[in-house]
Amino acid sequence: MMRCLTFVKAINEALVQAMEIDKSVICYGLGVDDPKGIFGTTLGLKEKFGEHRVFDMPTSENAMTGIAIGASLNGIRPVMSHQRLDFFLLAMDQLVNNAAKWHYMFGGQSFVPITIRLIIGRGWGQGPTHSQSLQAWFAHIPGLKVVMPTTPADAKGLLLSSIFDNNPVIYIEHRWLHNLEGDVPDGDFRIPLGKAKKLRNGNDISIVSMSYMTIEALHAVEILEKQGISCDLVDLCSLKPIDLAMVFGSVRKTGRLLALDTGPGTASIAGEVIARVSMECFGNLKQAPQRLAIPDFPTPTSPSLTKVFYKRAEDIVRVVGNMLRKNFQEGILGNLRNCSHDVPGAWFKGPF
Amino acid sequence: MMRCLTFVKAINEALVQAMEIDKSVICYGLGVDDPKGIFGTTLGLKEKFGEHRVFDMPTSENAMTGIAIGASLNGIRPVMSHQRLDFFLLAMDQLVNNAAKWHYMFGGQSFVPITIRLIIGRGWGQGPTHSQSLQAWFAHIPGLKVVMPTTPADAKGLLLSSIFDNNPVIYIEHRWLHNLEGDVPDGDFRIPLGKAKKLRNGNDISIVSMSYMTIEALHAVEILEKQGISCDLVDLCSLKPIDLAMVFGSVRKTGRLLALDTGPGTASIAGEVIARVSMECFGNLKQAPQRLAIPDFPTPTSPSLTKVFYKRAEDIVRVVGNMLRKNFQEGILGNLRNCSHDVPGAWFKGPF
Amino acid sequence: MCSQKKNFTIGIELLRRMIKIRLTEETIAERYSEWKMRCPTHLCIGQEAVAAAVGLALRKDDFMMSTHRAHGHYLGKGGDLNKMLAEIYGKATGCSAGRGGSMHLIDKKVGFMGSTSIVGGTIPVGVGLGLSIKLREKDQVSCIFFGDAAIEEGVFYESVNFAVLKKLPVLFICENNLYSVYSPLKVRQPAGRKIYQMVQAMGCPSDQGDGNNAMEVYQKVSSAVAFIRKGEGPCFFEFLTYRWREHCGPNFDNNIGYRTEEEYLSWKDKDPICSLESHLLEQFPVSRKEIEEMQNSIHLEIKKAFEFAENSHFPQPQEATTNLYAGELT
Amino acid sequence: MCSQKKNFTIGIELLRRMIKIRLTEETIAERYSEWKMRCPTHLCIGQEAVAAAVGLALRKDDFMMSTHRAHGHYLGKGGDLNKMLAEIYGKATGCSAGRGGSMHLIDKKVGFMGSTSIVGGTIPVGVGLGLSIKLREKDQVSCIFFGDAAIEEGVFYESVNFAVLKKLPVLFICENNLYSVYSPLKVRQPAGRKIYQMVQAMGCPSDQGDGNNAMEVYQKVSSAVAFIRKGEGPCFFEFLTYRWREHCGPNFDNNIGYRTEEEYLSWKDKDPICSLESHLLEQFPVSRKEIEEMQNSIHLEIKKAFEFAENSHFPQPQEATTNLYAGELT
Ligand SMILES: Cc1ncc(C[n+]2csc(CCOP(=O)(O)OP(=O)(O)O)c2C)c(N)n1
Ligand SMILES: Cc1ncc(C[n+]2csc(CCOP(=O)(O)OP(=O)(O)O)c2C)c(N)n1
Ligand SMILES: [Mg+2]
Ligand SMILES: [Mg+2]
Repeated sequence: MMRCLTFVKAINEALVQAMEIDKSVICYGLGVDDPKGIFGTTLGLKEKFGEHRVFDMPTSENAMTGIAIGASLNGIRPVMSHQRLDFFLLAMDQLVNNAAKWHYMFGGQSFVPITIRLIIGRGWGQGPTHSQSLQAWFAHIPGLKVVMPTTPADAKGLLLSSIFDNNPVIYIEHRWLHNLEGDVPDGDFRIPLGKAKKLRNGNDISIVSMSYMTIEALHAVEILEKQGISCDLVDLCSLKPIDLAMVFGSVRKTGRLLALDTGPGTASIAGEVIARVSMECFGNLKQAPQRLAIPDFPTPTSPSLTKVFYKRAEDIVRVVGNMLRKNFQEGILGNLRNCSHDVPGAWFKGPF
Repeated sequence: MMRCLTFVKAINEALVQAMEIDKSVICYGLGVDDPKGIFGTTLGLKEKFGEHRVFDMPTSENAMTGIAIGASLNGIRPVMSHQRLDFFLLAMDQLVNNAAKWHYMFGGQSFVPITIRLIIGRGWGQGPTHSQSLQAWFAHIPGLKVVMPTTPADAKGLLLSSIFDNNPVIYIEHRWLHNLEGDVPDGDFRIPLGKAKKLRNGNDISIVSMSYMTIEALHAVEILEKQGISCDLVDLCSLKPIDLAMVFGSVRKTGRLLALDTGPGTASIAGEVIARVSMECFGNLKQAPQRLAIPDFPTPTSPSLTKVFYKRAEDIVRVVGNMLRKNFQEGILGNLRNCSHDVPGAWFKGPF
Repeated sequence: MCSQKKNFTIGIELLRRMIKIRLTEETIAERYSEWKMRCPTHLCIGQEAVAAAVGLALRKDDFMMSTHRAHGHYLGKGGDLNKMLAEIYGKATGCSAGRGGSMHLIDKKVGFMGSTSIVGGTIPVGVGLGLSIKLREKDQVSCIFFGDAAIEEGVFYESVNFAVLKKLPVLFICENNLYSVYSPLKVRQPAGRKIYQMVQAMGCPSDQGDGNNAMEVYQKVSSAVAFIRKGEGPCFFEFLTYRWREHCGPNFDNNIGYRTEEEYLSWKDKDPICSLESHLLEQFPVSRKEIEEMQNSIHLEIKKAFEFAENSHFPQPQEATTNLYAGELT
Repeated sequence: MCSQKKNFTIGIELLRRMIKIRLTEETIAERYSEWKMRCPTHLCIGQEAVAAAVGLALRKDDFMMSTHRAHGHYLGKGGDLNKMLAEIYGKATGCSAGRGGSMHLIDKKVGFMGSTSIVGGTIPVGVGLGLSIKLREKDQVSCIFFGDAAIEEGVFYESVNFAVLKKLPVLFICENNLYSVYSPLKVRQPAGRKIYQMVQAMGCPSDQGDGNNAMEVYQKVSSAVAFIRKGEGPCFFEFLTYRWREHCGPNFDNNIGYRTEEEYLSWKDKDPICSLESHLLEQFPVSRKEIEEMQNSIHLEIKKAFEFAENSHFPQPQEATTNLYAGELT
């Protein structure tokens, strides 16, 4: 049965179901059992499953990652949450030198079924150290899986699959998706890792996107539609393994590619998509592929400085227009936003 | 004056000269003052400059990076060395959240002139945790500079420039270059950061490479020459800022691109080169660009397993041959190597 | 008598700094809902004593590093109020030109070398400043502020180890306010283990003190600073204190359940500003009226600073993509 | 008498394990220059007592994690010699199928859950195993070996904190051999600070012991294991020991200058194997001949193991790019 849920509630439901299905699933992280429950995603878990399976932790990101690895070697399935991806930089040694390699380097005898939830901030002065989008880092490391759900249904389906996958999975949530609503199937609903989703069908250009940028892309596609441009919109969902088959299929149809990214451009996922398309679908490309990512700069804090820094539907429309040599008249964007550029919606009232 | 020096000696000379030029330069890291002196690169420094400026350290990679940052805020120019890049994964928080952003996020008032030397291992069972090539990670982070010298002269010139640059520079050495010999200018010889070098001129294909892969590429170019294929060989030297102008110029001439990398392909520097060339020189490309990188797998240890894992001149020749649809006869490689594939040369006798 | 006079001067200066911190923070809290300060903001109301006393015990050319909860430390050290508020408002005149926000403050003129938002992240940076002082053979001190949660980061331990090993001029100040966001100490650190005792065992001289008693903090820290300045190596203090308002943002949140109203009230009873006021009124020739005048003049200063911040212009959006790298310097 | 008999059995078994470790290592050293063992190899000759005694004090189903210097720990816990040597030779029959080499050993049959090469890297993993034991309500113990340098990594401290906080069944064993590669303790840790005392102050019961006295190590560790098994939380030991040969590789290197020949000789005088032999010969009904027979049979076992390793086939080069991810499991 479908119900309309927020992204947050969908994650919460996935966690509850995973913990009901398998008592070896545990859930920890700073604040998982506090009154806010990681933006609501972990609310009620401790009451349901007890303090042995759901617990707060010391501010020790590196050790707590190694502890997840160790527990997983003995059959536990830890889900660890970080309120910002940036904090998890402390744990790269455990993630990269241990988690990612353990199954491979011990000849396939052990496996590390851990899920690490990372949240990316945006706007409201999140600034240089609360808004980094480092999915390209994780995707660069052999042995990790990386997912970035966009819709509430994907949030649930990918989280359940991540938890029951036998490999370390980096599950990246965008803070601006948390309040998004959408239909979510009930029950043990899983979406296979490694599959992209076609969100819109069109013939003029392929837009390949991920996470929150897909929301901006959806707005852009709608506006472009009205201008007679039809877009194929691919939401990657999984970044590693990555569903290049769907991307290639789309580009073979449209002959044009715009790759979006939530992070900086250099050595990004958007760059990888462009590289692979250029390598594999060169003959299908009608023109140079393009990339729209944030600048190769740290994220500034002032709302004035983030105005053109973050990329939005407007930017996508502009780039697509340039690629297709369309001159749009002023005002085609209409009344796209009813709130300031640095908040996800008018409902938002700081401080997070 | 030019002298023939090893890569190791060139680094050593750069360190000595930097410390002579500016007494605020200090040098530390595990083993910098031990009898082996980081493969010989730091030998004699302590004797020359004293134990205040040249010292060993606790195995505390993260704090010692933050300490370099703090010291640099008060005018010190620390050079920190790690015997393997892999160990530096412990310090990503300090590097990315602090060093890379400090100048920007405090409005340009402070700067962090630190140089971090990282050594990449290869062969002789370096395996999963002693051979990682993570230059793409560093290049992905705005605010860092990243260099990978290939020749002894570049090793010296880029190290001096790195030390006197006012930004955090990641200086990556490949272990298999350490014994390479070449002409090195004496004196305060600096090579500007951000500039690539054209090592061979040719018209059929552009090979873009870095660090040790450039040595393999030089062999390949020679073999290909004999087969009537002339290659333009660009050694990137700096990965961030990256000299795309030279890459574009080369591709505009040859119309073909093969990008090499010492690391795994996904979201790599080679991928970035392909993406940027596809975006900017699409009209010049005669065929799909190609990438030759190590597989998206952890590095195995057994010499048997590294045989086809690492890429070599043979592989470059094969890929270029395929791209140009040439069928080379057997044996064109001649007697390329006089030693096993897992050592840099016949002189090598483990264990490092 | 001489020392009595000195104590009086110190007491008055401490009070001035504490009131300045308190009133600034309260004005931020009051005006936060205008939604013009658009960044995460961590108030230190209730914790002013440590900030003021440590700031006063240090020289202007001593260094200081701080955390996400930095306003008090910044002002205690003598940081520029106008620039701090302008920074929180995201203005070009902000101390970090609008790039850093409340969590990234700097005022190098008074040795405030930076605050950042990553728990524990500035601890090694402060130790590095200590190393630079030693290398340059100066008699400065590098002071590092952090909370009780920073103790849990491995980098804290690594930093203390190095500071002790090299006998660096570092003053570690742990403000133990019992919580990390909504998490009480007991879910993060072993019951009964005292932070300052553990640090002592790491080889660093350490002590604990009442973070609501500004005079005590000042005395303890001053003698440690003298010790450190002599080249005797680092010292560590744990000061017990309490944050009155929510972790991040302007409100009170004792109602949401992670701590009790009673606990809050018991700490509020020990209000460091009231305590110092009473102490001064009792022991020294100062009247309530004089204190009120002090308050009024601080009020005025703060009012003007908010005006400065509000009236300053925003940086141009395009400036976001300038000055990534530091260039050649003179 | 009964305990006397038990001590005899234990002494003999300790000796057997130590000799097995020593002779294996010496054979590796001897044959390393054939250049068939093509990976970095860290020998533990001189340090056998701790490895053997801790291994013996644990049950087969107890877990163990180790470091780059893992051969002794692996064999002490009862790990498969054939598979270890085959791994060092890079063969498909190796315990990690040739993917790991000397620094990445595993034998899950005897609870040896893995060794890795990053200093301190397996400490939290071992604590995680401890957490899993507690969650599954078992009475196993998770033992973690590490060197004196691992103490300097923040992750060590974070791991101890968590183990104490959650009272996890973890046995921390620090083999303090005074050096990290060529770096003596004094350039890495404050003079006079005792590691085990610092750990005590972190809240973890701890003790120090003579790492050359296998019987003492066994007794101390055994009672700690009983304590841990009862659910009383973690324990920490620092055992003083000495690596006889170079840090990495088969040779002696006292000549290169980071330590003195005298220091080496003074530790060699305390050879843990000779000491235990003498002790057994003096105190128990065992003859030199019987010990020699034991040695001979171990020699034979080792010879066969090397043959096994040498005769095993290499993995196919193409296997390097298989089995990246773990699939569905039963
Ligand atoms: C590495 C890291 N982990 C988590 C966070 C999230 N966080 C922000 S403030 C804070 C609380 C820190 O508590 P404490 O150090 O006691 O300082 P206080 O807020 O009590 O002043 C946390 C956990 C962070 N900023 N950095
Ligand atoms: C994080 C990290 N830093 C540095 C190294 C290099 N390294 C390999 S072994 C070793 C010495 C470790 O000393 P210790 O822990 O005392 O163990 P020992 O070698 O003495 O047995 C070092 C520093 C490493 N492997 N990992
Ligand atoms: Mg606190
Ligand atoms: Mg040691």
